[in-house]
Amino acid sequence: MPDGDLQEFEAETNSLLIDVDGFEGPLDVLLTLARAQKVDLRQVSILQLAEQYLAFVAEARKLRLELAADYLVTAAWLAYLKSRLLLPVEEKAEDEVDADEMAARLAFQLQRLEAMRKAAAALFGRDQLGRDVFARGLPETVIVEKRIDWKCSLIDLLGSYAKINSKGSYRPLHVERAKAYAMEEALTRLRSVIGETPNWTRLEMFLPQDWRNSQMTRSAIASTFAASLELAREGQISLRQTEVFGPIYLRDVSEDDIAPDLTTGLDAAVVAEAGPQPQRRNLSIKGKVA
Amino acid sequence: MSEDPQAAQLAQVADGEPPLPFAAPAPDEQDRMIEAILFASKEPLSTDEIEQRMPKGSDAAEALRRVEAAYQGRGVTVIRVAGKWALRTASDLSFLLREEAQETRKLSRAATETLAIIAYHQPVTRTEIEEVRGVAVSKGTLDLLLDLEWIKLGRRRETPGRPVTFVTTELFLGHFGLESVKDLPGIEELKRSGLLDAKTVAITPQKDDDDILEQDDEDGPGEEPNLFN
Amino acid sequence: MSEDPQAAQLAQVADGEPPLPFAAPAPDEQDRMIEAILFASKEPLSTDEIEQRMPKGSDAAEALRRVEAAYQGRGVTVIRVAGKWALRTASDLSFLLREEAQETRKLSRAATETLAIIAYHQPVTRTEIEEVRGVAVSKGTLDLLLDLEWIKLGRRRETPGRPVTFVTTELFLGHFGLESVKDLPGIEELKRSGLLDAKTVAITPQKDDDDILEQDDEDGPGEEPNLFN
Repeated sequence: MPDGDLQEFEAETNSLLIDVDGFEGPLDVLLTLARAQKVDLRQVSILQLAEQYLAFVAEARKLRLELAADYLVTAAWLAYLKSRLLLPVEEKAEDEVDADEMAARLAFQLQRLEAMRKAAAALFGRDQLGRDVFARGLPETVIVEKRIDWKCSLIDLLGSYAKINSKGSYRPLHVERAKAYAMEEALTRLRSVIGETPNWTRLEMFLPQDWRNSQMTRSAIASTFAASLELAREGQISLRQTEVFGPIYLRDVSEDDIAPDLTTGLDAAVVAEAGPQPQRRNLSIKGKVA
Repeated sequence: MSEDPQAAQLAQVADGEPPLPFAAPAPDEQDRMIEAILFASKEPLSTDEIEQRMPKGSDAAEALRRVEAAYQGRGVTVIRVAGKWALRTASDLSFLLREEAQETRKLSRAATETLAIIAYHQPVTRTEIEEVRGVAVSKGTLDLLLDLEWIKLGRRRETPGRPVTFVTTELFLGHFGLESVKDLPGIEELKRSGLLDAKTVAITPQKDDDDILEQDDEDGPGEEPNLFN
Repeated sequence: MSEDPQAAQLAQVADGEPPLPFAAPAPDEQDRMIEAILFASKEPLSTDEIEQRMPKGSDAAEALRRVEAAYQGRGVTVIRVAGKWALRTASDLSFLLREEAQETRKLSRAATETLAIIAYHQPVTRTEIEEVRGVAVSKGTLDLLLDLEWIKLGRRRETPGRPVTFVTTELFLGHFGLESVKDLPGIEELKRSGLLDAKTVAITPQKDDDDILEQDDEDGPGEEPNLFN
């Protein structure tokens, strides 16, 4: 460093030191020093910059100024960089980063920081809202009218009504035992009326009146059918069914003696004639029904 | 643009020539200033207040007259309020400052149920609605339905306290596509149409089935659970 | 919109038909509407937002172009910020409006630099900001910029630790009168010079170069295009 430069630099460094708190870190100091070289940052001498920085730190220590650790870390790194830059290139160790590369990176960082500073200045140099340009002072409020279309279909309405209507009738789920028509009852009833039944009569006609129109009809039919089988077994009545699942007819057995069955075309298999010996088929049906 | 002498003058100004210290700005320039001042001001300004802000030699009263005339019939007009000046959007365009945010929302369960009860039981009092629903009916729910004009007040019930009753409206019938409230399907109909499934429907004893055999045929095996009803 | 609206209108008149109830308003009328809407609003509005407020059939984009031209050189001008439209006083008249100027806190150098770094490098992590400035970014600085709503959090960077990134807001664009971040002063030149490349260059050599290179790859060109979105 020529003498003149050095003097200038010392003046520079001293002014830096007065304002050491005003720096935003070591990079800021480096940028300020680099600008003092008065060259384009792309041509800045990193070696000279390192020397200047080290001088700055040395001066600060002499003046017992408190320097933050990062200033010292940077100083150490720059001292290292300086020594590397001064070494002949051939002595470079294999695994080390090229000193020129390190210097280039530092130069890049300085350029980038300066670019961002200029950008910040350009940005804040623009016309700013509320300072240079103004929005409407009395903005007219836009009334936001929220219109809600309430959606409700007839289905929703009906479904909802049905739900309410059923609310009171909810019960814990358990299958209630159906009221059943006992076979004994059916037997008693059948015995009492069979004498008055000379003609073939449908089984359903023997159901008691109040069991006919209710949900318990099936129970009454089953019991009456079982009772009829019992009476047939006893030889009191005759049963007849003309087709599978067809209606079952019954009549007083005495009618068989007086008026033998004239019905023709009946399949033997489906005619259950009562006799002293009950047929197995009838038994099996009885068993099922009971 | 270049044919317009006004514009040419403005362009000159825009070129950044500062107003001369003691010369009054050109009338066009004064008009621009009036525009900017009125636009940016947070409150209406008197002629004096405006003139004070303008460069010396400006005639705010004159400029205001010009600007007022220039804005006649436009989307924004210069108005006078209590002797002061302000810019306002033209009153015939105020509808533009209304933003309609339309939103479709499903009627709440409470509202749907309340409406259904009113529809089926009308005229019905609030207490009766609550009895059917088993929970209180909020004022908001009734207000909403009244607002929608789906329900209205009916005659007062001639019972102690003479409570008001609610009935449905013509609009209600229109909305739901009904000729009359008699068209509301009955429970049986709902059930048969599959609207009500067995899980949600109250199962009432079928008293009106005349012919068991017929019933059997109709229901078939699928209806088995009915057997134990 | 027909090519020649006037002719279309005349044709309509000649036919003797009254204007259809839902026909688009005449161009002049649309211009008035644009004026009214822009004057009323303090915030910038997008073309869509404007068109939504106008009657059906209006062509807001077309009308905005006409209004923008009509306001050129006036005291109030139509500007585009953040891709939206707004009316602002002409900047050369700011000297008239000192009274309206808000007392703005002078931002620290740290804050202005941090804002610039975020604006030009976005999305950018705190570590990256610190690398550019060579010094830690205080929480206060970021909080201040977040408070001003000039910056906000962007997406997390998909690198180890998933650090948050910072990006600028529409309010930032509006404050500085920028249509988009592409219009940041000098951004093209900076981009060309490579100074905005997400190159990590630590001044202190504590980091392994491997790390640096790895980070280079991760932050590399894949992320960069976001800056100019």
